[in-house]
Amino acid sequence: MKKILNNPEDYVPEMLAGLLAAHPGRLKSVGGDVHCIVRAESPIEGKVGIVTGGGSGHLPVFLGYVGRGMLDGCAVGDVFASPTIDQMYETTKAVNGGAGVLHLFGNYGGDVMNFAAAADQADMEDSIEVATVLVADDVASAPADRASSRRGVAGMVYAFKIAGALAEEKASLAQVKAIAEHCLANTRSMGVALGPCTVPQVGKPTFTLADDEMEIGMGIHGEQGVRRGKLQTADEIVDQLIQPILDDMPLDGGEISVMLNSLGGTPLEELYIMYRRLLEVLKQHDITVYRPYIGRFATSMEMVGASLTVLKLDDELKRLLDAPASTPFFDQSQYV
Amino acid sequence: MKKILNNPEDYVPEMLAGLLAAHPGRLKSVGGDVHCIVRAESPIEGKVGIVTGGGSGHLPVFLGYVGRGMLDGCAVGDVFASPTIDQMYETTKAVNGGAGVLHLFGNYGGDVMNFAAAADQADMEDSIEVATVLVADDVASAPADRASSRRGVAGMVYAFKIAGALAEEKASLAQVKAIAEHCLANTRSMGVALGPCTVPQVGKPTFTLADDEMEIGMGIHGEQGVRRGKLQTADEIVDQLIQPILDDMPLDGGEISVMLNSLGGTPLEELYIMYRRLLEVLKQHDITVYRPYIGRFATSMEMVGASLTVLKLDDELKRLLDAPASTPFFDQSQYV
Amino acid sequence: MTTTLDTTQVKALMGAVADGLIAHKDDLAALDAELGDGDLGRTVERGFIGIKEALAGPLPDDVGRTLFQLGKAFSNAAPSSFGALYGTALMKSGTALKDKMTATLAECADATQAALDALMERGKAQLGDKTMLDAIAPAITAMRAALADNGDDVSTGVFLRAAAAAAQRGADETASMQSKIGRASWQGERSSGKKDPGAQAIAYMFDAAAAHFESQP
Amino acid sequence: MTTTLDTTQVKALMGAVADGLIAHKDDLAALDAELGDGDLGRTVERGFIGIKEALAGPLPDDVGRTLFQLGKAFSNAAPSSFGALYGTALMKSGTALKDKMTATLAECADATQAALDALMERGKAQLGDKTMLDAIAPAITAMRAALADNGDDVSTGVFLRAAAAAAQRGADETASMQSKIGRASWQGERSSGKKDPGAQAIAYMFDAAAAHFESQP
Ligand SMILES: Nc1ncnc2c1ncn2[C@@H]1O[C@H](COP(=O)(O)OP(=O)(O)O)[C@@H](O)[C@H]1O
Ligand SMILES: Nc1ncnc2c1ncn2[C@@H]1O[C@H](COP(=O)(O)OP(=O)(O)O)[C@@H](O)[C@H]1O
Ligand SMILES: [Mg+2]
Ligand SMILES: [Mg+2]
Ligand SMILES: [Mg+2]
Ligand SMILES: [Mg+2]
Repeated sequence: MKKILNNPEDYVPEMLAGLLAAHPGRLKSVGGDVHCIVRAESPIEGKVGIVTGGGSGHLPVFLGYVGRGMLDGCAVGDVFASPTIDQMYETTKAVNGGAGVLHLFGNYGGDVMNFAAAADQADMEDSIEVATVLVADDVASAPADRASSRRGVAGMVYAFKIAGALAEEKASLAQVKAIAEHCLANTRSMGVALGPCTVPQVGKPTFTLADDEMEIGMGIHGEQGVRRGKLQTADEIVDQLIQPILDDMPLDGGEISVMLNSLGGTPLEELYIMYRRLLEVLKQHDITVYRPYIGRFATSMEMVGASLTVLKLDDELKRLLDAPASTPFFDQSQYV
Repeated sequence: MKKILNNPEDYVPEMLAGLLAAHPGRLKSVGGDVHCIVRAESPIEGKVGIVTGGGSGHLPVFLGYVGRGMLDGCAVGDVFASPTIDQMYETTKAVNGGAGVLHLFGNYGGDVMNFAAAADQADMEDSIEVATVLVADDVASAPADRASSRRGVAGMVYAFKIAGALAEEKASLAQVKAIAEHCLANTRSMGVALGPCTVPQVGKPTFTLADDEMEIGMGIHGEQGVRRGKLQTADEIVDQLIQPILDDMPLDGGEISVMLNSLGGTPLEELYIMYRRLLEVLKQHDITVYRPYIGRFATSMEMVGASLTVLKLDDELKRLLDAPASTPFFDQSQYV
Repeated sequence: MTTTLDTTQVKALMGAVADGLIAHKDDLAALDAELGDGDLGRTVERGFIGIKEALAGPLPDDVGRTLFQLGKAFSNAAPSSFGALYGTALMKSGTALKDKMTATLAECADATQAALDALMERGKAQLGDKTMLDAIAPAITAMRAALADNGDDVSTGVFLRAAAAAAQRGADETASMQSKIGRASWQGERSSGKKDPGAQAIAYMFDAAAAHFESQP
Repeated sequence: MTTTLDTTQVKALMGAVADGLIAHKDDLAALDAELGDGDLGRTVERGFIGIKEALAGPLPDDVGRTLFQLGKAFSNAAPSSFGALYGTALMKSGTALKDKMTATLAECADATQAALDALMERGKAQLGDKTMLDAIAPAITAMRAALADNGDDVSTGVFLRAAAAAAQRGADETASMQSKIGRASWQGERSSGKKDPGAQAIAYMFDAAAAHFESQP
């Protein structure tokens, strides 16, 4: 895969410099480190700050959701690598409006351990109350009895939206943490990969798949999935994405929101072909869709493939999903 | 390039079926033909209807800009192929609110001739006044003395936005046509391709480029560009995109809007690396950027590459650029 | 006796032309890939399948309205430049032959001229711009010469073979032209040396038409 | 006389360990590619370059604070799981040796135990979960045995060689374990048969440390 870049070592800092220059009224960096990005108006007095973080290469995840009604800050790592403890700590400090900070991020070892250290430091040195919620929505990565060890994938966008909406209403840290957990308890994802991406500093693809192969359940950094096999039709693929989700989180009818997400290289056209089939399957289960999100929400640069996320709704989740949100990469008014 | 699809012959109708099902409150089809898509509230009494059309495979172009403050309708062709005269005619009729209809689309032979026939038919059979404005913004496709024969690429999105905003204010057909022409007189684009896409029904890539090659100025369907050569750095590429634009449309300082557009396969990260360099170059020319649009606005499915569009601003264009617009694929509130 | 064509013969002729052109779809695609976007093979295939479907259904009794319907079918099935233009050409020939149950060969030549005029009006191209026009115009001249040389009782086969030979010469000559219109014009000088695909499609069409009558007893 | 290490020796030791691990970056990357995401080579390289940069700059006088600083440098330079954990391990060994200008080998064994405890606390893994812990724990046991068997005047080389041999045995044994934690756990049963990359990195570390003292006069 060919890339438009300069020195691969400068990929992330140059990307962040361009991004900050593009959205000056909305985002700012902390203490001159472009890896620490917060809302321009941070800190917001009396509002719980929500901080995420993780590797680069997943735009709009993670920093693309920093904005009104979603996140307050994001610590940005190198491509597919955790940010540092220092960066997480500085970001946390910069969004602290006195109501505490929620660390809300994907369940990846480096991020988990670094955020833990950053939370300790924020507590020790600045008496900032920090709560932590991990996103672990990928049903392909572990069976139900080890659900807490699952990877975090596109489902985090729902958690950002829901927790962000409640935080914007100036709810308490305990309330924001509780709604994030409630949202994630009702969120499941499953993906399929058809082709790899290339980490610029590495220069070769993260994995290989034969010309006629796909892998169901593969992780967003190329982590092994549940089944590698011949490339199937869109309808067959959709069936294999939705079934494990329904098995893991039984739905007797009812209303859900779905996110049909391209991993980057798969065009929107194909997502709509998938969506057509998804509606057919859901109809068979008497499930109706509220506010579908179809597009690129959590990518792996140019990786070819897609993921499906289901959020089981109740009145409170629906209300918070409907709430306004606006970032340079996401505007809720687009999804009506 | 691997695709998620069923029978390739069903690619467009299945895509459109999924898309209409996803956005029922905002879009509807005309007379049961999914290739004719209009705003759900069409026709709008007393408002000039703006209709575009063209081949599939360019989402969000074309139909993605049907919505409030932009377009009223879109006739959708097969992948990279013109819609039919009938589809254009039916779409035109469906958005006619009595104030006339503007046909605003890219300068491609099939589209031009079919839209001309459809306009004749709307005039003859329904006495609908139709005006036509062609988008011909790609400086790579012809020299300045044959500017009217240039291809239409991403610059059309600016024309949709500007003309759409004025039409929403219930301006006359003559006024809407004039502002579209004025916008396009101040719009120039230039692109670069690093890798091809595959038309589903054809099954093989539209062109080939060696592993270390790129083509400056290549068209969005793989039409020959101005120079094929070794893949260069992001900074070098940006320099070669902006210079022909500045040569063609001299800017003595002043304010512009820019659209940095991925052709599909190129991730957002790379666009921001490019944007960083673009600002450096523009600064040297005392040019400032107002409202950059960075993302995927006009694609060729999974084609790897990017395009740069410059819109030279004046007060009226700025006002119309700022006006609200909301479609399932584009929301102006995201770009502040 | 003046040679004429009736509606049944016109339908058979169009069926034969459809088969002939579909057989050439791969060469046309290859020519268009060099100079344009490579879809002319598909355009021709889809357009002539559209014509064959129309031929299989109910059609008017007169030559003119039949051609008009077939042109509409072609354009709607193959909505590209060639599709729009070839459809227009058929429709305009049809308008010129409206209400006729039979057409003389002289009327056929006039109808082809009417089609050419309409093409130039719609497509804004001139002769020499390296398009299908550069095959149609010499074919018309050859048709008129065949009538002048052999009288109006010349066989349809001879009449069409003259047109086909002229169209092919015209198509071959486009190779030395520089494209001024359509997709190929974006290649500028680089278009020289390559034959225009639309002109070649027209030459194949006259060839298939001539062969159809030549093979009849 | 009881064998001790002073701050200068510790710095030289860490420099040697850094070079040793960087030399193994490609094997570690390959192991991590099989079980995880393949970045352990880069993690180790970046982390130890961070340590070397810290060694080149000003550092505290005592052993404890020196190790603490080096641990911080490692974590900030290599912010992955191994980076966070290995940094934590160095910082906790440092805390255990705070204010000491020299450390006995028994104190070194105790500091390694303190590091292990901190790792288990932070990473929530147990022994047998197929992680770096499974190389560290046997190394500590071997260190204590070396002191018990040979007395506290045992040479640093012998002491560390015992640790290195045990760590390598521990790393080898991870091959038969099923991963319970971190990225490799997503492979479930398929992780069996493959050696844990982090455990192997620890074995390389003790090996490089032992070799450093063995090569000294
Ligand atoms: N304006 C025009 N006038 C006459 N002929 C034209 C015109 N534009 C294109 N053509 C003819 O159409 C042919 C290409 O047809 P097609 O492949 O359908 O076009 P496209 O793919 O560009 O829409 C050209 O070779 C040329 O002969
Ligand atoms: N929670 C944990 N506790 C102890 N060791 C761990 C833990 N998670 C990972 N490791 C160790 O780290 C190694 C992987 O390191 P690294 O490649 O940096 O991780 P990742 O790329 O998953 O962030 C594993 O082989 C294992 O030895
Ligand atoms: Mg075409
Ligand atoms: Mg063509
Ligand atoms: Mg990693
Ligand atoms: Mg790893």
